[in-house]
Amino acid sequence: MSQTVVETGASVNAPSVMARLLRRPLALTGLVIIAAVVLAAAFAPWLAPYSPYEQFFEGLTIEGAPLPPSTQFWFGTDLVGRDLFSRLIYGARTSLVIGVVANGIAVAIGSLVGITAGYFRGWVDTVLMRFTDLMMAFPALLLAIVLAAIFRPSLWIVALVIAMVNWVQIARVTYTETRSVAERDFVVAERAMGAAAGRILFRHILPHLLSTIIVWATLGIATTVLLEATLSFLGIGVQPPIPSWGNIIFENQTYFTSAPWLVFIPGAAILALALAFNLVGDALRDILDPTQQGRH
Amino acid sequence: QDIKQGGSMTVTYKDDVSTLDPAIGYDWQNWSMIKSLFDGLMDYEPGTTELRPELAESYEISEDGTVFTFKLRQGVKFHNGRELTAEDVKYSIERTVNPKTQSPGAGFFGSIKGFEEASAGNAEGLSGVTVVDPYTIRFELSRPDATFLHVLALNFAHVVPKEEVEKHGADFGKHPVGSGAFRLAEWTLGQRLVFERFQDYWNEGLPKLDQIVFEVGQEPVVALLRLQNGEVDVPGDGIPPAKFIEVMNDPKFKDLIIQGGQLHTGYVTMNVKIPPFDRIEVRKAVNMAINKDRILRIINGRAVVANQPLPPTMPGYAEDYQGYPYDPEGAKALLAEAGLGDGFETELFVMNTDPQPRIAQAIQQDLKAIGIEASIKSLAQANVIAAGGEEDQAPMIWSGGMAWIADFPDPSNFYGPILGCDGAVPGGWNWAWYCNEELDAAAAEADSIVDPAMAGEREAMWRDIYLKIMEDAPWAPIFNEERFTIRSERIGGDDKLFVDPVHIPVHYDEVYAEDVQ
Amino acid sequence: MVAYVARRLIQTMLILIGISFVTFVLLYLVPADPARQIAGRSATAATVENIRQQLGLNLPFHEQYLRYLGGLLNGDLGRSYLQKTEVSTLIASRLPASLLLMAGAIFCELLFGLTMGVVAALNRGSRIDETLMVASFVGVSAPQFVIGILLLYIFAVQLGWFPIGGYGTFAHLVLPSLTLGFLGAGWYSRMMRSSLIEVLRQDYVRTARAAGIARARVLLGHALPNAILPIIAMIGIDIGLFMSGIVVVESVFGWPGIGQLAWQAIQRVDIPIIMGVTLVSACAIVLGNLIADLITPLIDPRIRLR
Amino acid sequence: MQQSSSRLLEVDGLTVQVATPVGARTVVAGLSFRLDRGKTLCIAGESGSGKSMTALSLMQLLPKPMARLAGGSARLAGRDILALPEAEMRQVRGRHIGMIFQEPMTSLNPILSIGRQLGGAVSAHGAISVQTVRRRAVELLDQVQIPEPERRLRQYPHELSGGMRQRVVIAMALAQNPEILIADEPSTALDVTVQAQILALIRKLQVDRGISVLLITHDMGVVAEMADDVLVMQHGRMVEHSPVGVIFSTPRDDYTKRLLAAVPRLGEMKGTSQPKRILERQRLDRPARQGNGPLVEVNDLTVRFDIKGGILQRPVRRVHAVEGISFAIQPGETLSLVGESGCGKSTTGKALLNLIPWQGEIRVTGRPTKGLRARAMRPILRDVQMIFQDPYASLDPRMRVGDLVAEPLVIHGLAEGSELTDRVAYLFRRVGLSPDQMCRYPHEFSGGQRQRICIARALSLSPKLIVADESVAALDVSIQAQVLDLLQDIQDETAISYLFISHDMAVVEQISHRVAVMYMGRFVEMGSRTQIFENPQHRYTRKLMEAVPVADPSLPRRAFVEKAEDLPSSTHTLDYVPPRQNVRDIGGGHLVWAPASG
Ligand code: HEM
Ligand SMILES: Nc1ncnc2c1ncn2[C@@H]1O[C@H](COP(=O)(O)OP(=O)(O)OP(=O)(O)O)[C@@H](O)[C@H]1O
Ligand SMILES: Nc1ncnc2c1ncn2[C@@H]1O[C@H](COP(=O)(O)OP(=O)(O)OP(=O)(O)O)[C@@H](O)[C@H]1O
Ligand SMILES: [Mg+2]
Ligand SMILES: [Mg+2]
Repeated sequence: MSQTVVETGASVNAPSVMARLLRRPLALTGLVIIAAVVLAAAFAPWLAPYSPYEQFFEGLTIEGAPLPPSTQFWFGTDLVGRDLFSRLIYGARTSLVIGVVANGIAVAIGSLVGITAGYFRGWVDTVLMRFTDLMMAFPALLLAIVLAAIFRPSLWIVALVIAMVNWVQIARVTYTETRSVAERDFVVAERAMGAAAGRILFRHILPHLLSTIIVWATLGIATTVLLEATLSFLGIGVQPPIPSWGNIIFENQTYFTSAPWLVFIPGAAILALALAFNLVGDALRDILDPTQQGRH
Repeated sequence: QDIKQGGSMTVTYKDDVSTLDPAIGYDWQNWSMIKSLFDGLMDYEPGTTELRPELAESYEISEDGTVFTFKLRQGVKFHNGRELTAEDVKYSIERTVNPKTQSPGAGFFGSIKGFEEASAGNAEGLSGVTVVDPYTIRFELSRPDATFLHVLALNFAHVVPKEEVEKHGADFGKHPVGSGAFRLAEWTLGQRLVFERFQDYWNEGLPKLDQIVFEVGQEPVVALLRLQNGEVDVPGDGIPPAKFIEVMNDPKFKDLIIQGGQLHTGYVTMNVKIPPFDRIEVRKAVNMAINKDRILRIINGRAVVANQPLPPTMPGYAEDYQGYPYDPEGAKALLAEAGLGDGFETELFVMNTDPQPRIAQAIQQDLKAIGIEASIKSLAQANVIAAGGEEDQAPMIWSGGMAWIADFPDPSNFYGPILGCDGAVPGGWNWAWYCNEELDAAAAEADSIVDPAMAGEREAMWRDIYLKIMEDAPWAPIFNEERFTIRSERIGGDDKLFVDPVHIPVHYDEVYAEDVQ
Repeated sequence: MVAYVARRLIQTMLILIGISFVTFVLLYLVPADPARQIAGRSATAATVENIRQQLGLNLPFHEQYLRYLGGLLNGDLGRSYLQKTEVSTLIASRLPASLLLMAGAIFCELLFGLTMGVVAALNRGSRIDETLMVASFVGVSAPQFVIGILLLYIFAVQLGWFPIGGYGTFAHLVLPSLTLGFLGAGWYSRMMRSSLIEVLRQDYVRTARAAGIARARVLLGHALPNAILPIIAMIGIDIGLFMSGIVVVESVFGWPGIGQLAWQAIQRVDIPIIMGVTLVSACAIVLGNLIADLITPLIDPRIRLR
Repeated sequence: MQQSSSRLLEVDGLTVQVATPVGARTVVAGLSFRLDRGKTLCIAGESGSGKSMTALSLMQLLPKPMARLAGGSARLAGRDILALPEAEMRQVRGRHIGMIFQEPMTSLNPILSIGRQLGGAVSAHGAISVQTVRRRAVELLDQVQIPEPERRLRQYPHELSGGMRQRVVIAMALAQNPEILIADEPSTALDVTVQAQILALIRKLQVDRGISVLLITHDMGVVAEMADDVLVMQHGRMVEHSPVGVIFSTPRDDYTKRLLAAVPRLGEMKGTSQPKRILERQRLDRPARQGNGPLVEVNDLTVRFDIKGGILQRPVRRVHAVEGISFAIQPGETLSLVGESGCGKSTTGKALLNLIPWQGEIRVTGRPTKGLRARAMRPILRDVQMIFQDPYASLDPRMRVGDLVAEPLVIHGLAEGSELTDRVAYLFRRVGLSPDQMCRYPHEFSGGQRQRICIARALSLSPKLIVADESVAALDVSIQAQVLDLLQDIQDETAISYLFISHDMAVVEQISHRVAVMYMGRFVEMGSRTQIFENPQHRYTRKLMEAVPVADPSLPRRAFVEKAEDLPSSTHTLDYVPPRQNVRDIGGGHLVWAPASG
């Protein structure tokens, strides 16, 4: 038989996703930033020169102004005389916990809703879809603020609030994708073989959504980090004195003209982390999502 | 002193003005605006806390202090041209008390006869208010009330014309018509208001200015810059904290800043119903643990250390009282005495706008030093107030941003709702839930002394009450805020007009424009 | 078409009712007592009770909600507890500022976003492309409050080119619009790029070029109208982002719009205002979606409104 | 005749490379040919052999940056058009060379009206007045035989059928009277009857205007019908370049021979009644029918799909996909459903497996299946399985092929452990695959192998009937032949029945025992293969057969049909009552339907 070997995008010994990520300079940058933040969070007690909570008497000028960056306080001190560098390092924990936990819950809820509505159609679809549409029309931040006002905020409540707001996106995406996968021949073939719904959903459809979900989960972390920062910036996020990059800015924002470092250093940290997750997420989308291929 | 009338002044505020209805307005911005649009029977000497009659020409107080009779000025006109009579005074006060008005000030008139029925909506008017003739009005009280003249100086007792109120209904606050020195000429919601001199004002020579422009939605920082450019005369919200040091050290501003006291105390309440704050040692320990000087530094020294509920400018303030010293070791010892040597965990509620969370954190650190782990609950103002009004919700509250600023300069005003038994009810403002019946009785006694000649005695009684309170230590007083008003060179007037205790930020009627002199 | 719009309007109504219900439940749960706030700190318990009765706050939840809904259906958003004004008046007085800001933001994001996207797509794989795409990522990753403060710091405080905040003139509009449009510009440039690349790959572009039509004409006449379609579909989502964005941006720049109104109301639990702003925002979002869905068939004849 | 002046285009050493993750790959290697004035050169070859790349490189329209020209020249009127800068090349496009693409559905801009697009092509090189452009556009549409050209100008591509669209594309290519027309598979995506019209149109235009045509196709039937010269490509290289007569009578290259041998030719089965493979294997003795009673009986099957709309999303129109068809399949028999796109073939197949809702009556081995839920259907599905058109799409790309084949056995709980493995290995061998390929993934197999895997999967439950929906349509001819052989061999051995769905008359002729011709959701004719192919009664059956291009250049080329119309739509209003049809048995079970009179 003269069968030609067929080339396709993925070949037998395709390099692992990680290896392919590492080959892209932007994704690599993102990974490095994420790694740095994760390390900072993990080893905060060893890395931070001071306690993030200690309000140094000499951390303020006589008039009560914060100190600019110096050799003693690398990033300067905040408005109550705490070491900004140490607070930033500990703040990384908050950002990551929220990014991972809140986003994890959001992804779980969203995928469940999306897949269920997408596969079962009928009234399940209608009920879930209608609810999602409703959530789509909700101004997300307002909702988060109201939720944060109801529950007295703490790290975990903030995570929960963010999750309640952020699952909608994922639901939409997985919904659309489930619908299209469910119409593909191999799913129809599976039905033709008499497979039960559970088997089709979990053995055949879910694996196909996995890359989409991974991509959105990564991108979602960026959104979540930003949302936490925004809530904290508005003063309704993580409770002081637990440092979060958002509430550091909130506490110090009025001083941005006289002590710009207090706003722009944590601002840069948020930006860098969100950027890193976006870069990695985008690269993952390129690598994992065949429909998006050829964008680079 | 010959001050020429004329000229204009621009005042800015960050927040919108909600209402200019004297029965309802109770905000930072509208309080003194209403004072300029409306008049009451009583008022204060500009820049002081001394009472003086305003619409009243004279008044008489009965021996037992329960009957007040006022003679009204004649020829006082409302902005709509009609003459103001005793009927209007009666109507206005009854309107405030009427629950349909939903006035936040109704409670002040509690000593007038018939208040209970009227405020419950069971009676049309107040049986204790009688119009003797068009220019005479009599108030009968159910108990002697030394603060009653102050109450009549409150905005809530200012006089409104019935026909205008009925014309605009609920929107009267947007179309205010009074008998004050200024009348409202223009109001663009969310942007600006313009006040114009009321030509027929009964008090010749007032106001000094022809026009005041209020611009709302202006950030304090912006207002300050615009002041430098000569576009703004008075930034109503004062000097923003972030700019404070810079402005104070700037020679350009040196002569434009006026500093004065304020009837304000910032304090931490300790809920005596929530253990371990039911233990007096614990409350004293908290008082001794807080390093108030450091907190002053955090707020750039815009306050003075407080050691008792009353602010220094309030009659009855105990000059020589030392308060609890800053003594962490002593505090620890007290805790150990209470069997809490290992410390305990609690919660500190605070309103979530800067700088309050910062101050709370400073307090938190101090408490931690003596072993008290207070976790901070930084919530919207309304939520903190709600939590404070529940018996078992908030162990500690930092009062900043919601703190007591006296409605009138009388020591009694610092007691009833916030330290008396009346306030220690669900939804009340006595967040310490401190209720000492003995002191309540003493307070009632002090307030029944109406004779101006006995004022000194009364003051002493009040001083005593507050010192007794400090012995029980339901509060940890932290500081008394100072006021720093900045104005442009164009605006003139006695310094005290700019730190007037009741007309905040400045006495609109009395300040004048330098450029027309 | 008429049937479609009618159906969508009915859907919108349902969504709004749903949103009003959810918001109402949430606000019902907020631990703050409006009656007590209105009554003020020197009120007696009787006064508070009276106010509560007047506002219907002591009614069972469903009656309170039905009352609100009844008002809503009559176009009555209620009266603010603390501002003592009709909520509709308050929103109406604030809306122009917010709409102006949004218009500025839309202008910025379209101008920067689309230009960047087209330039990147046409220079695919080059340095320019890479730089622009990194820039777009910065756009989507930057917290608005940081951008806002940064722009203020550089252009208002340091350079003094623009006012530090406030409202009124064109100069006031520039920085807030940029801040609000920053995020959208990032999204749009990415979408435009991938959309245009996709379109340029299509057979019909090849057909047009094979017929000898000039490149620029193919780009402008054939490719761009197709590439813009997915961006139009974004209008609704975009408005949703704006609605969240203005709370932050208006607070940073002291812009007197409904974002500030909402923020103040939330701080003081002024429930009628929160409800009103939420509903108005939801309306705007739904309306944005509707507009997107109505515009699309004007450009794309394949789409039928069903 | 062979003057040098007749050489219009001379291509020399054309080489194209594409970028792949593992480096550049040459997809057209040193291709040389020439195109004479007024002649048609066909480039033939299987999928992926580089035909399209050749065409695109001549227009300098290679997809950048993936593909690039790596060498060679193409001389047109003395100029090397491969080396021209873009601005000059633009003058060549449209004016000298016009091009038509494979996919009529996508080669027109969906959001521009026909008038705009055609007008754009007319005025591509210079300003012409609006009226002139319009006049010329109407003229062009008229030339490509589009009825009502004026009205068409205002229409959009989606409002036209595939055939109409392809005509518009041709009109665009001809807008500036080019000397050369490059047509890349211009008819592949169209129905056979439409395909015939388009090919005839191209021939007519060529004769009328004397242009040269470079026609790309993989269909040897089309080659026979169109070509003057033929260039056969494989793996990017030319394997043979000869006049058309030579290619078909005396092919020199092995590949060409294999290609031609694999092409099914309509009519080659004349005079036989068994499928081709069985004849080849000399198994005439085996009885076609066995057992008692039909395996599947379908009575008055009707499938309608509602199209929703209006305020309440109520049904507003209805697609009458299948309209009251009845048939039966005997054990060991192949019934073919043949008809053009959209006539309801797949829908019929899906109804048999209860994958869509339907009305009427279906019995599988006597058991009615109406209204059965998924669980109740399971035992029936052991008897009826399906193979889909696209072998790649119907295999879950994330599962190993071994697991895929085992899937039905696992679902039905028929085997596990080593028994399962043995059974799968047996099935692999059965369809001609090696069991050690079980651990690989679908993408590691060629199209033909994938279809074998699908067949193995369908066989795993030992069903009595397999519904094969266009199971070979996506395959190249040589592979198609292998798969057809496999299907027939299996039937030969296991006496399985097939419902074979296809649009290709030539394929149907090879494999069927009986044939049903479908049109607009109904049967128009049904009978044994001999009856249908040798004695077609219905007008539509005859039209379908005439339309099939015959791979024999010596036959007379088909005549051009003026202003041919498209197929009518099967979407109707809700109150539409389908007209009654009368069926007539003209003998030996040969049924013919005709509209009921009165
Ligand atoms: C779980 C909740 C929901 C999800 C995940 C969801 C998601 C989606 C998605 C992704 C689409 C695009 C359809 C496609 O690409 O196939 C869609 C379309 C649609 N959705 Fe939903 N949606 C939800 C809720 C709703 C609700 C609440 C309604 C009704 C008010 C609704 C009505 C529609 C309609 C009518 C369409 C068709 C397209 C259109 O008319 O715009 N969906 N939905
Ligand atoms: N954009 C591309 N990027 C990479 N490889 C490509 C691209 N387009 C085509 N190829 C490869 O080039 C080779 C030749 O493709 P081409 O399209 O010319 O084949 P063809 O003969 O036209 O096939 P078909 O009959 O399927 O259209 C194929 O192997 C294909 O995989
Ligand atoms: N789910 C569906 N909803 C609405 N219409 C449908 C649906 N499935 C099929 N149709 C319509 O039913 C008709 C018959 O479709 P079917 O798929 O059976 O055609 P077919 O003969 O298999 O065509 P092809 O050769 O193109 O596969 C077509 O007009 C099709 O558009
Ligand atoms: Mg091709
Ligand atoms: Mg089909």
